[in-house]
Amino acid sequence: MLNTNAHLSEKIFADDIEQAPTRDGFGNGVVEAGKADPRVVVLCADLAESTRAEWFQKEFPERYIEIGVAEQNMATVAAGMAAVGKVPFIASYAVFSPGRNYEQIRTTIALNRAGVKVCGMHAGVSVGPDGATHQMLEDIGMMRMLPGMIVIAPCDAEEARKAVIAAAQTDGPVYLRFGRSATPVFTTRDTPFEIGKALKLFESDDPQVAILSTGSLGYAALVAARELAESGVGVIVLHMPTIKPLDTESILNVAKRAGRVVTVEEHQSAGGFGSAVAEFLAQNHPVPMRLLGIADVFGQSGESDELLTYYGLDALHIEEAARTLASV
Amino acid sequence: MLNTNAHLSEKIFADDIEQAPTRDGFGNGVVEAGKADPRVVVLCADLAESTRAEWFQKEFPERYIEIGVAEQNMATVAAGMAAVGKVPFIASYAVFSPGRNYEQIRTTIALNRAGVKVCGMHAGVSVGPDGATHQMLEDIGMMRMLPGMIVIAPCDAEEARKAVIAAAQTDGPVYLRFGRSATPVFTTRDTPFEIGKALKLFESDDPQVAILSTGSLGYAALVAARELAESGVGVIVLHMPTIKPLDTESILNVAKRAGRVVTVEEHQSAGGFGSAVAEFLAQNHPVPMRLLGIADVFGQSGESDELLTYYGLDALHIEEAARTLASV
Amino acid sequence: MMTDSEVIEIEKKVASIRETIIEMLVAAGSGHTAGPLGMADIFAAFYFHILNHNPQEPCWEGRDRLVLSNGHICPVLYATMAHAGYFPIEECLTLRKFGSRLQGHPERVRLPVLETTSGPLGEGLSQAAGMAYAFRMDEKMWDISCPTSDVGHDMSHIGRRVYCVMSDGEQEEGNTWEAVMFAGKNRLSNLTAVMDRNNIQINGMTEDVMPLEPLADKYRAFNWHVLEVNGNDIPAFITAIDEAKAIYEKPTLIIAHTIPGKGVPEIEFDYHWHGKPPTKEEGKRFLQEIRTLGGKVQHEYA
Amino acid sequence: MMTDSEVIEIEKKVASIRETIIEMLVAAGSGHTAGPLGMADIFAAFYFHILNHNPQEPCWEGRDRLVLSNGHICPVLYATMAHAGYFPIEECLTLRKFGSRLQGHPERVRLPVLETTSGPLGEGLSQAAGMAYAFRMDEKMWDISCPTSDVGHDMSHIGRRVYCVMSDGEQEEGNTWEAVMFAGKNRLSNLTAVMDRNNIQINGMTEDVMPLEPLADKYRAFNWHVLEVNGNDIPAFITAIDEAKAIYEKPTLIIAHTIPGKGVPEIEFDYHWHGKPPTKEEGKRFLQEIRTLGGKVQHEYA
Ligand SMILES: Cc1ncc(C[n+]2csc(CCOP(=O)(O)OP(=O)(O)O)c2C)c(N)n1
Ligand SMILES: Cc1ncc(C[n+]2csc(CCOP(=O)(O)OP(=O)(O)O)c2C)c(N)n1
Ligand SMILES: [Mg+2]
Ligand SMILES: [Mg+2]
Repeated sequence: MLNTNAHLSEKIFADDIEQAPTRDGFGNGVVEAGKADPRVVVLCADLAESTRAEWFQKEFPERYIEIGVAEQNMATVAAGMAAVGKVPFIASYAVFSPGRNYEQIRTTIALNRAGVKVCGMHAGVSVGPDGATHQMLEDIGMMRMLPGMIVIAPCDAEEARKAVIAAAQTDGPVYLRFGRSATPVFTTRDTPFEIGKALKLFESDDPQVAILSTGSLGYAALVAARELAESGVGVIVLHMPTIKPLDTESILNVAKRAGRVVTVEEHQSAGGFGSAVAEFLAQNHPVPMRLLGIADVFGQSGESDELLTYYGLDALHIEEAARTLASV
Repeated sequence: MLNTNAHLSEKIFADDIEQAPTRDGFGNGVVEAGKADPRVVVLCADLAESTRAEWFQKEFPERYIEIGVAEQNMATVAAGMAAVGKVPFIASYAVFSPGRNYEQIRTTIALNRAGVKVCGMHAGVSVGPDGATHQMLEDIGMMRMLPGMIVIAPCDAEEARKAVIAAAQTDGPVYLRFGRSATPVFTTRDTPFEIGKALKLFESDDPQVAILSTGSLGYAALVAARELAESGVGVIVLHMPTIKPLDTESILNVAKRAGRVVTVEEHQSAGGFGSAVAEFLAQNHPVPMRLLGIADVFGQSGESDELLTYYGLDALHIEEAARTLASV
Repeated sequence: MMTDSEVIEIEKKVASIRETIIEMLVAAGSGHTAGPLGMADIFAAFYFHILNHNPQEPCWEGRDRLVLSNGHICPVLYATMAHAGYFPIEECLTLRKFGSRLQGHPERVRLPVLETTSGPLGEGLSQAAGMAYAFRMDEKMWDISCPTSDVGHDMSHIGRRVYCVMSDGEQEEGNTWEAVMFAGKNRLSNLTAVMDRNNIQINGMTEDVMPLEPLADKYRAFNWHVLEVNGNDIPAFITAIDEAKAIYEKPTLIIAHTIPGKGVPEIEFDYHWHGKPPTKEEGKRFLQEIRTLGGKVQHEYA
Repeated sequence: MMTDSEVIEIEKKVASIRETIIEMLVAAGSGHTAGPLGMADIFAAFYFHILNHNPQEPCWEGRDRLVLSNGHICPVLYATMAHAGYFPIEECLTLRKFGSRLQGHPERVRLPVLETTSGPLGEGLSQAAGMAYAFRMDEKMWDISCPTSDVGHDMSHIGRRVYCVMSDGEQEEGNTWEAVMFAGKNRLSNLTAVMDRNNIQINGMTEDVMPLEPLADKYRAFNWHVLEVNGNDIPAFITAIDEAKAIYEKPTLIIAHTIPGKGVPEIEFDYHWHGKPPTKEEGKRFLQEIRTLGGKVQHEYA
């Protein structure tokens, strides 16, 4: 009951499915965007290799701007460049951008409607050993509160590539969220991607619960769905790369069909994606929900998988949460 | 059907009810806290008069620390002072603190569990003529996403005073939100205040809708409730000065009794107080809701009242929203 | 060099701009008085002499850019742009009112003839540096006739300069120093920053609140060229701007010593006038003071 | 002045600390190598000579404070503190592992013997300045025997000093300059900052990525006293610290020129080692290199 129109990877549940971090998708996407549009420039705050800004730098050294460790300056220099016709992508870790330059993004990018694309890398606990100081868990919430900001958390490196290209073609400000650790590349070139559109990945005939996911946990959601379906629990998986503008039509549709909604994100469950879904459903079609995310604690050092399990964000926990909710 | 245990002002609905901005409550409260505890210090980023930090400075010049226009430094100097035993209050406009120093608050105060009290003034559109750049609408969302952060938005100057004193007596980090414009002082010395506790202000015998409010819109909620009750719509007004930790028991109670919930706040309705309520109810007792707040736009210049009306946050709009929801 | 009559023309504008500032602040009932009055000479010099711009074609890509970083002094920006023909002078009286394009702090989306949005301090120099950097990229591209450039090859765009007006108070913001370092590194000689060194900020005199001196040494240590000038002396200021244009290898900072509240002797130098408007009565008196002085100056030169 | 044997003692510690750093990084499989190795001499000097502290009573209020601003070099902090007796040396091998108190970047809540939490750059100097400011307030209070003080009047608390270790890369953060200005204004002479001037950051050499020079001029222009020293020369560093204590009117910056990767010749000066750990094989080789050098030094002095 995988949605065939989603054109997912043929290896979708194989052990040797390709693995890549979504930041690689940024690297590839921004090089493509740079080829297509000479206005594209990349600014980076002393993290060229790990953000993959380096890939752009190698192709277009003249259009790569080194900012040093100065995220406030990065955002505002980019706002100035946008004002005179450039299409700037700014790259750092999400904890520093938008963490360290929030008000600059608010005033000189969002309110100012400067077409800067803010690229927050190393989001979530899957950063791993660097620990809590480097694991951003509030960026979706911060960015979606800003009027006019588009917010995207791609599910894999391929979708990340497409999202970057789409962002380059969009006039206004965009926030893009990427992860550090390799995750399964389960979408393909043919998988549809459009800003603001959700994508149904999985659908049982008689769904009792819908799992809505954003970011790279989409894969875990799928694995959970397969198990659920096999054990007789009907399920829908709706993948929502765009958190803002929210595809409310699709949400309403699956909420009506399944009657129960689980949201999944690598973010505080306060204020983030699940929160956006809850805000919408509470006002339009209240249903029982379960918001899976980080439950009001900071992250910590550890391996990516170990942490996702510890914080209850692996396929098993998703499955369990959905099963419990479905049985209410 | 005003809750007599709330000991509200006797002039509650009189034209000559005392008016004062909640920032005055900060000024008075922090002086009292300073008298009670010599560890209390106040840091201010070049806004002494308008934040009322000046009132403390006059009483305790040696315990007032002038930071200049440097909000990042303000937060981190305070973190350092807290580490060696001080109880620092930091005062600026909310758009700059926590807007300009978010990541400093995250790392050196929240994660570091430094007992700094972050005081964000001039929150909301009621700032008035200064316009969008100075009207913070995202601070509740930002602060409530931080683990361990207590978040309080008092309803009037008197409650603000109590909240500041309570914050001084609390070990961990606290965010306090204050407004610029004068609003009715409708609580009294006798009105109970406890961090983490909601206060029922109004209750009909047979409530069809509950209005949950935070901050100084609590008064407008009360005015709306009186109208609703007079026209036969049963209503509860639950005032929630503490947004985090959320008084979920009280919310559950009124949601069960009234079956419908309207939230009211001078903040983006995304990510803020209403969002927190929606997250909780969706997972515990889904009911139809209406989230009143700023609907994904920036503020603008104008008079405080004019703006509250324009953005749909006056008593009339609240009444209308509650009436509509009650009739669903 | 400017001729005497050119100077007189600009000084006449200055007097009118100061009058408009008072009128708009009285009408608004809130807003900033000291900074705008102190900077009227410099804004007039920019919009009536220095800038390569065209109020009739405000979006002309070849124009110089003036970025106002300390957005709270926008009354002087609005008044000067109105007098320069960007919008009707009467519109100035809508300052800070509901629905006005003249927001309490300048917003480019609402008033598109502005170059940016400001108010939160310390963010203008970075934006100006970004513009200057982008201009230099484009000029290099044109040099090598980059075939993929879709910016066009309009030679009239060559030599665009970027000016950033900022305050002394905002030197306390970290973002400012990040920008200073970036511009210094990149030797953005097409960028000139003008600092309103009026020695006041909200809580008092800068040297009491947060000492900034030695300011010139700071910028020099960040690899800038630094000039100091009387910011209320139009010819001297224009000479400094010309010197800045001649500096090849570095961005230039002009520390413009101004008198806050300039033109209204009773409030000059008083930091309490940072952020309050004149009452109606004060407004009348202030206008009188401005006109008398203005009259004197015109008399002298006439 | 230190005696030769005192210096030898510290240098022995340095060698052990470097070994522990390599061991912990190999065990962790991720982390930072260059900075920690380069700063081993300075950390040993602090914990075995300079600081007034007591590992047996880590919360003693009278201790000096050492704030590590560039948290990513925490392996040297952990290794040194372990060797000084704050926790078992074996615990170092838990670095960056799930459940460890030794987080990838230092967290005071998890390891309470630390003075703060860091990792995000540019935030340490402000915190150190806040501590120094608070200490000065308290000492003034004791002077006048403030009756309301509940801090107590323990005279052993008088004269506490605050040290901040920071990197050169974080001089690019605006927050740093806000702190520099604040400390300069307040003449925090009880604050000494030590900058790891190793000339590298992540994207390359600092002077290529974002030139910092003239660094001493910058701090002087912000009203600091500045000293420069070879940061891998323990007696010279300690002399500089002593000089800083003697400066009455200003905070002091010690620019400590260090060799990133110091002790392992094959990686010295190479910025690629900023943020990666040695493999197992490299680890063995590095330990060998460190021991040989260590052996040589011990031999010379013995
Ligand atoms: C980031 C930020 N913090 C605080 C403020 C509030 N503020 C507005 S003007 C000002 C004083 C700054 O001094 P200066 O710009 O020199 O003022 P002026 O000379 O015009 O009186 C302050 C603190 C602000 N606008 N932005
Ligand atoms: C605010 C912030 N931005 C970015 C980073 C990522 N980062 C970690 S270390 C580092 C390099 C800084 O140079 P330096 O501290 O001199 O490094 P070292 O000499 O130890 O190699 C950067 C950019 C960070 N930790 N904090
Ligand atoms: Mg000033
Ligand atoms: Mg370095």
